[in-house]
Amino acid sequence: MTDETGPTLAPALEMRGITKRYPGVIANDGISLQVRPGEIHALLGENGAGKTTLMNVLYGLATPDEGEILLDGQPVAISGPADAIARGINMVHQHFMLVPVLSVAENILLGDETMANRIFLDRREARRRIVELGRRFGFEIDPDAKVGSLSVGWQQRVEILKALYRKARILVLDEPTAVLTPQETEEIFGVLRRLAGEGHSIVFISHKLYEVLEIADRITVIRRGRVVGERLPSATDEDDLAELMVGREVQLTVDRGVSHPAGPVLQIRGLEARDDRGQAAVRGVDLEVRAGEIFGIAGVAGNGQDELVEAIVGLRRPSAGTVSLAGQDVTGRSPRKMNEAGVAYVPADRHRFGLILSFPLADNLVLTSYYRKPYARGIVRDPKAILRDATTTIERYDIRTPAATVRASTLSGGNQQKAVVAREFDRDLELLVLDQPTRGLDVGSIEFIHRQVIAKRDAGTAVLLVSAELDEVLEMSDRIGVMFGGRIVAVLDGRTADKNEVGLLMATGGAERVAALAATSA
Amino acid sequence: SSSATAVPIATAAPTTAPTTAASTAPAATASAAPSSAATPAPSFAQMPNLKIGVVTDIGTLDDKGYNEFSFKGAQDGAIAIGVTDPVPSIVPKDASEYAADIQQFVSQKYDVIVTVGFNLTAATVSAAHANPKIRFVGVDQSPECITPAGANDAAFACKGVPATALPNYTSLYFAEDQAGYLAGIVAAYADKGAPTPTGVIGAIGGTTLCAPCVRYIQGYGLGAKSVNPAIVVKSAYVTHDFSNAAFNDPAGGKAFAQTFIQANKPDVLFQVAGKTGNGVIEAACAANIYGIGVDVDQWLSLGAPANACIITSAEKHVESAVAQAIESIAGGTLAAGDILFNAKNDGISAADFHDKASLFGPAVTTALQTALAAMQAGTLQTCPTTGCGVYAP
Amino acid sequence: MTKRSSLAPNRPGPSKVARAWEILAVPVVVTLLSLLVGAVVILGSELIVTGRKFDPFLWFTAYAALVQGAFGGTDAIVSTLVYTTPLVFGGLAVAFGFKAGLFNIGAQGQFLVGALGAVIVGVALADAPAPIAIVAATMAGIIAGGLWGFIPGFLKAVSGAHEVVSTIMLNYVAVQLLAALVSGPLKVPKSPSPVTYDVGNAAYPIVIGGTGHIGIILAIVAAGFVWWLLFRTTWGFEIRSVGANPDAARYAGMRPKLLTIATMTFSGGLAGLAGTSVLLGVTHSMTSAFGTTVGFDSIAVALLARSNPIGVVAAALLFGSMRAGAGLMQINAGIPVELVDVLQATILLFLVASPVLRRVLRLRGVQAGIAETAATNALGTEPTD
Amino acid sequence: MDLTPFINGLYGIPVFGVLLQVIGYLVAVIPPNAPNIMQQATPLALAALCGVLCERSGVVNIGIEGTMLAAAFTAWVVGVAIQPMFGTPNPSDIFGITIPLIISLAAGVGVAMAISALHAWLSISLRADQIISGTIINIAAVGLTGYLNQLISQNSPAGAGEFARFVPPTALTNLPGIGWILAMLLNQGPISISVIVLVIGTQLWLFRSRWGLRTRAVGEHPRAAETVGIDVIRVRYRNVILGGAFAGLAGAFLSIEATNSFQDDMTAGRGFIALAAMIMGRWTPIGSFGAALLFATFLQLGQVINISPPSGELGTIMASVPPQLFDALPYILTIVILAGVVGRSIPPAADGQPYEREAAT
Ligand SMILES: Nc1ncnc2c1ncn2[C@@H]1O[C@H](COP(=O)(O)OP(=O)(O)OP(=O)(O)O)[C@@H](O)[C@H]1O
Ligand SMILES: Nc1ncnc2c1ncn2[C@@H]1O[C@H](COP(=O)(O)OP(=O)(O)OP(=O)(O)O)[C@@H](O)[C@H]1O
Ligand SMILES: [Mg+2]
Ligand SMILES: [Mg+2]
Repeated sequence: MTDETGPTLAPALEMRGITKRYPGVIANDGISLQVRPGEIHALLGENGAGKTTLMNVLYGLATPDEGEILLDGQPVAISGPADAIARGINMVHQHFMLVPVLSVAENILLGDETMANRIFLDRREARRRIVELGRRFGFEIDPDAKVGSLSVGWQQRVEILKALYRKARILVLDEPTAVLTPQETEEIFGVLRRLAGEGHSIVFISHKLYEVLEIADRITVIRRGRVVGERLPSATDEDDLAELMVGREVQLTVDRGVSHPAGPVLQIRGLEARDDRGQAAVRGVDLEVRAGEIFGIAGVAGNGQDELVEAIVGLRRPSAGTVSLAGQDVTGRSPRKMNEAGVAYVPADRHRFGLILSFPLADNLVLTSYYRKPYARGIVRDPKAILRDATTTIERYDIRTPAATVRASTLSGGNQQKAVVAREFDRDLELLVLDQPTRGLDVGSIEFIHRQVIAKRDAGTAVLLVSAELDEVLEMSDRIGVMFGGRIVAVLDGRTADKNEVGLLMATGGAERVAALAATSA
Repeated sequence: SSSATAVPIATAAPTTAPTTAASTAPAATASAAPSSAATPAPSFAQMPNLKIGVVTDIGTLDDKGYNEFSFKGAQDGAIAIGVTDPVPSIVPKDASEYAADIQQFVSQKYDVIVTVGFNLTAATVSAAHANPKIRFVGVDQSPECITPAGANDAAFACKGVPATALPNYTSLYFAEDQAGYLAGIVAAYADKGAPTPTGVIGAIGGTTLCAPCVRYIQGYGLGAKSVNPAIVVKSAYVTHDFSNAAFNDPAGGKAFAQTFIQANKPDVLFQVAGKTGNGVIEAACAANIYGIGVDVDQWLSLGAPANACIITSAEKHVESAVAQAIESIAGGTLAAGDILFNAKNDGISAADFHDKASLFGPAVTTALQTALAAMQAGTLQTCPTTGCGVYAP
Repeated sequence: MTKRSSLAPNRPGPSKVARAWEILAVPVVVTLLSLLVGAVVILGSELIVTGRKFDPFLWFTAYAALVQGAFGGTDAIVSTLVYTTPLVFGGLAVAFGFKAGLFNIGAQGQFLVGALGAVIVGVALADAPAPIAIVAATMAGIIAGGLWGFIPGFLKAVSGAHEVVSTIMLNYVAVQLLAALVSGPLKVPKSPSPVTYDVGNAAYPIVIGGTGHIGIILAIVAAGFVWWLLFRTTWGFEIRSVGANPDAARYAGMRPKLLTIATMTFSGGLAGLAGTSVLLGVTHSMTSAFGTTVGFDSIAVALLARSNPIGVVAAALLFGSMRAGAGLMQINAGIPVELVDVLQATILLFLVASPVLRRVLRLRGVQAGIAETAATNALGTEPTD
Repeated sequence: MDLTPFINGLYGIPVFGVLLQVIGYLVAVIPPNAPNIMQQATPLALAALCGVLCERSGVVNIGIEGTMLAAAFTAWVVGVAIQPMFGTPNPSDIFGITIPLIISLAAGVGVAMAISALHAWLSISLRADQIISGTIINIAAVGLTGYLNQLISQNSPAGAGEFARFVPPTALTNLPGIGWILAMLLNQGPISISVIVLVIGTQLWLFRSRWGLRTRAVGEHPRAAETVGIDVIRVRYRNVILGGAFAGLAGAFLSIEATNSFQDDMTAGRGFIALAAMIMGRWTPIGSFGAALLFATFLQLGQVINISPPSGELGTIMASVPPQLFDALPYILTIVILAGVVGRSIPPAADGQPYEREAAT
């Protein structure tokens, strides 16, 4: 590879005046962007700013209404992903583009298969190549594992390997670190630096400002489809970037105040539960959450948090152990019973569990109370009461929507999450269970939701907060449990816990590491 | 007018009555006899151009069976009496349609409505009761039960005499057992003459629920045994319901027949299963055994090469029966009540041997003639005294 | 499902005529095109058939007869309504399943078993006072059909057996069950062929014309009831929730398995009512040839109506009128009844292709075409847990 | 509790005896009827292959029934039309092949592929509801074939004949143990013999070839497939149209191999049963074939019981139940197996969902 870092060289990628309109939205409004060879270029912006759209345009997944793309100074028309790949552009997508039922090797090779002859695949050669590729970048990966059975962190690695396999000159990574631990993130950063050193150009998208400051050579910030600024990491800081992104000053850290925990509300003893495939996912959890405190559970996604939470709220039958609420045994009670006992639950996947996207917003706001007064008399629903309360809820929680009668699917992600929060928070609660309450949201929405949670805590509700976002757990929790391999491996004080220590526990399970590893690999 | 050519069935009808005792379900015999004291049927003799319509049973017009030949018979009859309009037909899609389809012709002021098949009995009787001015002819709808008032008798008490109470309704039915008997005689001789006789002959029916099918096969067995008392007659029915498989599934019929042949090793196979039965004939030919057709001369209707192994067919003359009925209506001579078509009035027969004639010696012809004569004399039992037309495993 | 923006650009309001055209264009053009295709089929087939005089206006004769047979006079209209009635019940049954994400191909079998239930009780109570006999026989039909729907629902909930498979199989079993009963215990002993006794007093009274039985009114009531149940009750909300997102329904404290069973049972009951209405309203007794095409026609009706109960009535009326007119079409034009199937298929086809039509007609209104129903959903959705 | 041994003692032995008789009966009747079983399984297996190909790529096809029917009609009617041009048939020794027969077969398969292309266009390009599209095909096929058949068959024409069966050497079919299996697979016409080849081929092809890998990816996660440069639309079109060829073979089998005739609605629901087989076979070619074979075995068994009922105790028991029970046997057993053994089978994740290129994530 030639030495081509000189500033006089043409940019490896240049996008000029890209405009992309969607019905009712201008996603990109004349965006220009230059990425030099060997540069890691960060793209920042709040949710819906148009980052992904811009990259989709580059990758041929979206056709721009205006503007042009130049590669090495040459204007090109990119007709589709196949074309983009052929031109050396590759993308790690914000949402996994993996086929769960296919193996790691099949996923990586898909579209660019190793062939034994014109028809059949050469599966041995495929395996060999994957293992070799993994080794080169420091991942020890089983090419035959089904992707659906991998943890999220490993799936992310597969996504990156997929892009690396295609020998990209320009590599786009859209929020690749959202589900990774700090250690895993470092690992990926190492790979990125190495690639950049080899002359590849990288576009890196993230909402985590400190990460951007750490890895990027240059930062472009966009807001509402327009470029609002360009920064060098050396000449900016987190507050500056946040303000640039949102257009106003943002409070980045939560003011959690002091908590006044009272008696225990949720008590869990020796809880065990299996995942959907029948494997032990929760392996004996003891846990206590007191009224008026936030108990945070930190852990890499896929260590049994979801199963734990589902076992608590009644969506999953525990295979052993007990759950009690305010001293009463509620093990195995139905979601309805738990709800009526004062347990609210904000699920991790709002599209799968939290909302019925094809239903009107108003119906979604009564999803857990539709059968009660005043929304129903006997079995007859009262649409007027539903609509009336929906209207006031929309106002109070500042849900941005043209009306209460539009389908929930037409709301933006942040507003959908607000709707779920509004529904679940809007009554007296014993216990509030939050699973990834701010996943994929921008700083403004996060701020809003965090405030609501603190308010609930202060009202005496016991809060169980599960998040893969380590910062969120550290900032919000009064106590922190680290979950690894289906067990709580440590409980720490939320105000004194050290980020690196928690990160290490999340990644390794600490003292129990050996035992847990043996158990997971079994 | 051209109605002069019509066969005066009315005069023949009373003489058919006694034969029912020998050939069909005895229960209905008494009431089935048409009464000569019947109220005169509406007369169409003066009408220049009769409007004739046909409602068939579910299925298709080209079923090579009741539907097709009843319809053809109506057309023949219409031509014979000089009707120039085409004879329209309605093919119902399901059983709930019968009444409505008959009503279509009623509303269009048709003079004669021919309905085909037992399943239409109730609808036809009701329509006849409600429209005394219209002449109804039911094919295969006998022996019929009506109330003294002339309405459909759902309980089959048979208190009413059809010919008296429903002077505008005539039902035509056939002695299938006699046709089957003749086919059985041929089958027994064919078995004797087979290269390696197994002493087994077979018959496959469409469904056990079709009484005429059962009669055919009952007659077939008796006929064969009359030639060779030691002969083994195996029979099976493709289904026990009225699904497609019964009469409309040649592929299924062929598969069924293959299994049958495999299990029973017959020398001759008699099909009584409509189009399903065409598959039976195919299987018989493929297995190098003889086949016997049903209803019409299938050697002719199937043609080469499908007819390669057909030695004869058990025929019932639906087409001519319906045509005669139409002609008699025009002539004003069609009696109300039931008319049985059997050996006496040339209602049934065994079809010609065609190219298989060389297989048989004169003995067969003699046996057939003897049997036919006995049937005409009313002295030959061609169906079991109890359970004629009723399937018994 | 595709999302569509509610933020459609504002345009100056078009004139009334233009608006009416926007709404009516597709149905009108679709109907005309279908008739055109039918005419082409008729003309083309005239060329194939030998031995008949070529009549260039045969298609007109046929259509005139079709319309006259369906709407020409009281008798025709009543006959249309009679044909429509079971299609309404059947269409409601299938649509109701779709709403819960279930594809009930078993309306066919449930129809038969429902009729069987009605005839058993109807015959038993043939001499009872009419109101009692009618209500009891109708209930029996609903329960019998419901039972036939309960089986696949239960199997799906308990073992995950796909309802498409089990309902197809149960259709065949129903035919056998019917044959076994009608030729066995239900058969009138003296009858030469299998037939049951008449239902006597349990027969539906005639309320319009010569054949318009009370089932017609029942069908309208049922459509209203199903609409009310689906959109105005908590049960309906639960059923629709399970259909739209079973995971969220479970999260919300609903019980998808129970609802699956309940929905299939109710759907079966409706299909059973279709059979009941035919038996008590039209045939009054059952022969072993008692069969139907209602079950499969109902799928088309439900799809055409996009699973909306009120739409079901309209779609059933369309199909029912074609069935009613088919008789006269056969009489006057000698056209095989199958032409009606061809017409129905082309109507559906052109409706599905209506996006293309809209482009051709330069219609701009954003309208969710027929393409958007819960139907396909029904095949993809699995019960949770 | 303690009554159990007593009850067992009472009923155990007779029940055991009848069970033995059942097994004995099955062993006695199944091998000699194996070729017939294969005959019944052929259209089901081929149609199920069509379903597998379509649904693996994410397109539900409930129009298989109609596609088969149209193919059966076309194969037959083309034979009717062209037979006169070729004079007296001169069937070849293998499979009784004649030129008109080959043309008929090609026509049947061609029409089925054309109909599948229509389904593809409606459901892939227009993104119509796939159930509706399939339903249209079913209704139109019944209507058009029935309509034309009414008109054409008024003249009772003869078709182009039918394919003959291969007669395997008795040395093979008499082999102990496996002879009857060889007879089952080989004592067949060309379409039926090809089934086993096609099933294994499709299995390999779906799970070992590039096209297969891409097909599965498209059926599971079309967007992921598109992001690696696969043309989702084209993959779906190809699979649906190719699947149509299998449905065409299934239809042609009915009208020019199993018999030489066409009847209205002669598919008699086989397309739907094939869908059931596909689901029971968990969307794999071999699984679907197994399910089709199982179903055909039950069907055959129902007929065998009909034709030669077992003797002894078992026969007495069987004679005491209505015969319709045995006709219903295949369907009841399918339900039992589905509910008891197969349980939940999970379709490809994107099955039935139209794919839109520029969809929001
Ligand atoms: N296919 C589409 N159809 C309609 N609107 C779209 C589509 N894709 C994106 N949008 C809209 O374009 C805007 C930009 O979205 P984009 O996904 O690019 O944002 P982003 O910056 O990547 O946000 P995030 O941080 O949430 O990933 C949003 O308003 C979005 O709703
Ligand atoms: N596929 C789509 N088709 C039509 N409109 C869409 C689509 N996706 C999103 N929108 C519209 O675009 C708007 C922005 O959506 P998006 O989810 O990107 O919001 P956002 O800016 O990311 O908000 P948030 O920060 O709350 O997530 C919404 O009002 C939504 O109605
Ligand atoms: Mg967003
Ligand atoms: Mg994005």
